[in-house]
Amino acid sequence: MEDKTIDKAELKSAPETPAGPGGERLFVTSSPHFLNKESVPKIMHTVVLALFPAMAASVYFFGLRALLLYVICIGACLATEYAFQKYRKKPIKIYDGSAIITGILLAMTLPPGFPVFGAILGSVFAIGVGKQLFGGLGFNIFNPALLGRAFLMATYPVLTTTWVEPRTVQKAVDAVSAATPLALMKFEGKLTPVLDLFTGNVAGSLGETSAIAILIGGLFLRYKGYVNWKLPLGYLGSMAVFSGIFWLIDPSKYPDPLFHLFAGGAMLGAWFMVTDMVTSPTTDLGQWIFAITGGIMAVVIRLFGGLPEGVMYSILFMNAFVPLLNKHTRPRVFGAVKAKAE
Amino acid sequence: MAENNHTLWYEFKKGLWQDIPPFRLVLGTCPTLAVTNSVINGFAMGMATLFVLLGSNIIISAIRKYVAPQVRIAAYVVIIALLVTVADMFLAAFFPPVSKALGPYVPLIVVNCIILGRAEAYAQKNPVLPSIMDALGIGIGFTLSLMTMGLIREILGFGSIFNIKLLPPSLFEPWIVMILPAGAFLVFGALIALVNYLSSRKAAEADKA
Amino acid sequence: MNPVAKMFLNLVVVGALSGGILAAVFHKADPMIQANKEKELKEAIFVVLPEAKDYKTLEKKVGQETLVVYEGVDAAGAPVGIAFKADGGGFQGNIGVMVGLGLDYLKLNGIKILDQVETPGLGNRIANPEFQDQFKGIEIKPKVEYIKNRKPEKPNQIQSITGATISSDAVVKNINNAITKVLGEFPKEDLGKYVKKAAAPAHAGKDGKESPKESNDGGK
Amino acid sequence: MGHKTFDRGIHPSYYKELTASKRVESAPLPKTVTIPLQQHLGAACEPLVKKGDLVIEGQKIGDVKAFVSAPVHASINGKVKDIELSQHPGGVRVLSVVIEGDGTAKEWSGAEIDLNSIAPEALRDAVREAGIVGMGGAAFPTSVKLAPPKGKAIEAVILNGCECEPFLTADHRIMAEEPGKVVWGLKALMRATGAAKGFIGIEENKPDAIEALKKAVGSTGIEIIVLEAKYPQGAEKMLIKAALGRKVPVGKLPLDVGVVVNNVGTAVAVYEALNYKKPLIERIVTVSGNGVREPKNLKVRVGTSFEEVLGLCGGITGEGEKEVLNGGPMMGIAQSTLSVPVVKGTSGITVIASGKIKPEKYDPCIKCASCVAACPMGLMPYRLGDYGLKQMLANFKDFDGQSCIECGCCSYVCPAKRPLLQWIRMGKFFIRREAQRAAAKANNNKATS
Repeated sequence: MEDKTIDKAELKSAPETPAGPGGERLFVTSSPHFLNKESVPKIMHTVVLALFPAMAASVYFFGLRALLLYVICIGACLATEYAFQKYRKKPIKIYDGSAIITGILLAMTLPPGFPVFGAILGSVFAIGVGKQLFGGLGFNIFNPALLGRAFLMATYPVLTTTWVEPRTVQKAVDAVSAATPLALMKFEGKLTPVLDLFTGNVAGSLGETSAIAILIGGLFLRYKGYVNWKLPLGYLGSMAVFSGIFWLIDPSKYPDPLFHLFAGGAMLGAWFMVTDMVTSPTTDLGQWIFAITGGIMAVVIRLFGGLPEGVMYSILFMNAFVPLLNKHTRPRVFGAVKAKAE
Repeated sequence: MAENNHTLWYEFKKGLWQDIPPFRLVLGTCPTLAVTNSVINGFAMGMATLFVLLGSNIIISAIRKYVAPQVRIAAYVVIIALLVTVADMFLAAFFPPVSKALGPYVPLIVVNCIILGRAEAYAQKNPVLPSIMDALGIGIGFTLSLMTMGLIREILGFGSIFNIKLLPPSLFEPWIVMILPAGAFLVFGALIALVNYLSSRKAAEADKA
Repeated sequence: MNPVAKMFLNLVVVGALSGGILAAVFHKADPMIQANKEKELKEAIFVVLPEAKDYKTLEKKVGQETLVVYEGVDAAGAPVGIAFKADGGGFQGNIGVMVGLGLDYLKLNGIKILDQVETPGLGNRIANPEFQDQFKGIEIKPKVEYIKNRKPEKPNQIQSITGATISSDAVVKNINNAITKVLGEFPKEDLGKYVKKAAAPAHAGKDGKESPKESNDGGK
Repeated sequence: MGHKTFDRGIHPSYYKELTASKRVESAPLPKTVTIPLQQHLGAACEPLVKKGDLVIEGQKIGDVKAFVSAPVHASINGKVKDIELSQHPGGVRVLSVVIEGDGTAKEWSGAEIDLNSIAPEALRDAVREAGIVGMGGAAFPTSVKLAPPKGKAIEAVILNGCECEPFLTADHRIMAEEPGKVVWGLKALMRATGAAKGFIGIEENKPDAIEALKKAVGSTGIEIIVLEAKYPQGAEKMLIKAALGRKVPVGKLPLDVGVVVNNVGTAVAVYEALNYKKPLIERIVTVSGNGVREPKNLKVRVGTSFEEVLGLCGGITGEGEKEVLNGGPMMGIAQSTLSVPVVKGTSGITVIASGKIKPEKYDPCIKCASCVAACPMGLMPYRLGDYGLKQMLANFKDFDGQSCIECGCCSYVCPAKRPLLQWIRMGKFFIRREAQRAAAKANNNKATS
């Protein structure tokens, strides 16, 4: 087969005068020759940094037990990641920080008194099934931490829903179990003061109680540019609007939007799980749909579902739609003609 | 009818590994996922299926030359339905707790693809004796598969084997998920992966040799 | 042979033979199946009415449905209480409860969870004795109530299961609903009127068939 | 902020301060020049001289009849030493005329002529004869742009003074130092196309140029549009969108929305061609980058070798591997040798020292969507990259891979350092090859039947 490229190839084969001054070889690559300074580990490590305020808050409220859970989850996640990469003969990349994030986020969704063996099991499932079975970083469909948490929820339904009061409000006697603000709302119709929710002075999972600490971390990430503002805004916004509608209809029966935003895992989910790059859509429209539908789902589960908290399942549910959203919400190509009439 | 030259032993053993129904053929997955939360349930379901399979293979193989091809499926389904109903009644009469645990899945054997699949693919083309061996092999393979699923799920989900607690509750917190359908899918997936991995390794070794 | 005739004959033979075999098996197995069901029902009634040694079936048509109540009798044939089934939605599916009520129509003699598909390890703890035994001697007026995380204070209260409030709530609701219905339809003084027939002493074999609820269970 | 702009795009570090305030210096006469006979998009020129011929500065040495082409001229006085295949900074080898100079130079000057006295057709011919091509880098023959097909009216001429590539300041200096020539050139282009309106688009980060041009424009009705400093503001389609709010449809030209875009350097070339009768033999080149000892803006004769130009700036310096680029770092082409000549489209020579800027290994895509947010064309580069790499051509086409303008924003922003643009180019290349093969097959079939 005659090919025009052959002529060019002949031209190229003519002798070349090599190199620059002093016979030094020049480096030849394809453009662009200029890249920004971002990198995957840098992003991941910044996210870890952004999680510090919430981690500190949980250690303050729940004591060293919280710290232990963080250490266990991070360690187990890293070990699982290492084992999988080693076994699959892939480059060992446990220092890219992604497994650390999974470990921290998983720990944050657990009750402070959660047993160590459960934390290890959840971490192994999160990284093993939630991430490595899909092919590792970038290929997983579901947020690994949430998948680990969902697995634990199904595996240890009692342990994952047994809460303790924070140290700061614990009565002198051993308070064995406590109810989360959302459970109080759902089963007893009691509302927790918003100020307590805001600071985190309530029972709940490690990382989700202190709205202010999460907000600090989230805004720091936003400032660094690693959070797509559409996602937390869409998620929290739709939660507020949707729960606000019910609140306006019957304020005695439904809690106000502020309660919804600050109670349970809404803040943590909105800032650190909805925004997970791998498992959120890549297109503008897709991101809006993802976040807004997720927020509505969370409120629906909270108000009408069997469970007090809906953030985890709402995010996992929407994760499943991400490939579909990416496919069908492609941005308009610049100058695209509306209808291909020909 | 083409009759092959395989030995009876081959007809039996192929169901135990090579064509083991849920993992290699991915047939009969409904009971595999639904009733395997304990070894006993898996065993009972497997035995019920084995009974129906054996009966249908014998009858169909015996009458294969007399049934008009146009109505064979209808005739087979009637025979299978008969056997399933008998099995269901037998369990309800003699083992009411097992019958209750298996729920609607015993009547559902009627639509288990293994039964009609073996009837179509094997019994209607082969004499009675090989058909018996085929049914025994496939049926026992199926039973073993269900029991394996049941074993894993019972150990993890209840912390017991054959309803005998293995460890005191203080040492082992059962994985509730394993009793739920989600656990069935997890174990099923893991076992398919394992069986595929083992056979691919076997094939690789055979290639080397 | 004519192929159509052959097909016809095939199906007729297969159908007839199958039908025959089935009839024979059914004849043998059905009494045993019914006996099993009867036994199960009886056990449940005896659990919730511990003093009963036998029972009578009472029936009353209310609109479309037939209400069935079992009157427990002691060895001497004197009534000791009534038992009835309370069905209703739980967290995941139906929860069926056998409820035993004292003849004074004031206190529960006991309950037994018959069917439930609640979350294993969480909601299904309603079937544990610790939960069921709480209902012994509980007053039903004004209604049965549950409270959380505390010891019950009033005679009509039980403690709900930690983490399984929905399931506990469903059990209590079912019981209250059924009590309201039964008390309305079977006033104490009229109990005798509805006796279907005296319970057969040895095999109450046919009783089961007359209760629509039970034949429903048979379909499972 | 608040200035007009287009959607998406990126904000790279510009490093323009290296040369932004340095006046243009005239480079000394080169001893020899190598003038490629194809310095533009379109048909290559035939040589009009032979080896050994004496040529003078400005003499036409190559031309061709084709519509889409531009003649080339000798840039120094001297003797034709050779006509040979030689490396072109575009990456291929083309036939080039090598002239050995005699050390003399010509003075180019003349009085400003009255534009109204020349017919538009004559203007166009003069532009073609002067060998003027787009001086922003693509080197599309200007005369072709000025002759719209029948039935298509040109409403506006936009002068592109954005210069969004990092490091480059050639256009910036032209606007700041010769605003009068720029404005006059724009008027000439408007007359040639019959456009009623003229615009000059400049990025906000060149305040002195904006100031100078505003003064030069006065009350002529030409509008200066200040745009946000963003890459690729200078891409034709982006500029039209930013300045006029019009979108050029996919697969169409600016002509289709009644606009012609020209570089400010081109406008100056038009001025000199009409007033001084000087063909395009010289251009302003920014020599910059962290691998250049003394970054400068130089007025260089076409055909001067990169080595000589870099020598005027103190030579290459710095540690590690070095890349010498024809153009800026975003779209420039890396050179394998310094013997390549400056051509009409060489807006800058950028030397990047330290090859560590581009790591060899890349990470898996984490779907961060940075590339989607950056792509000025509204594409999904992370997918196109995959499709290109894996030769999934149907998907590549379905995701409009061929609309890619190769600006490099996607590769620039990718945190996983995936060479997205390179893979997209592969995709485009495979599609082109597929089409060629299909065409060849069709021809064969025709021949046999």
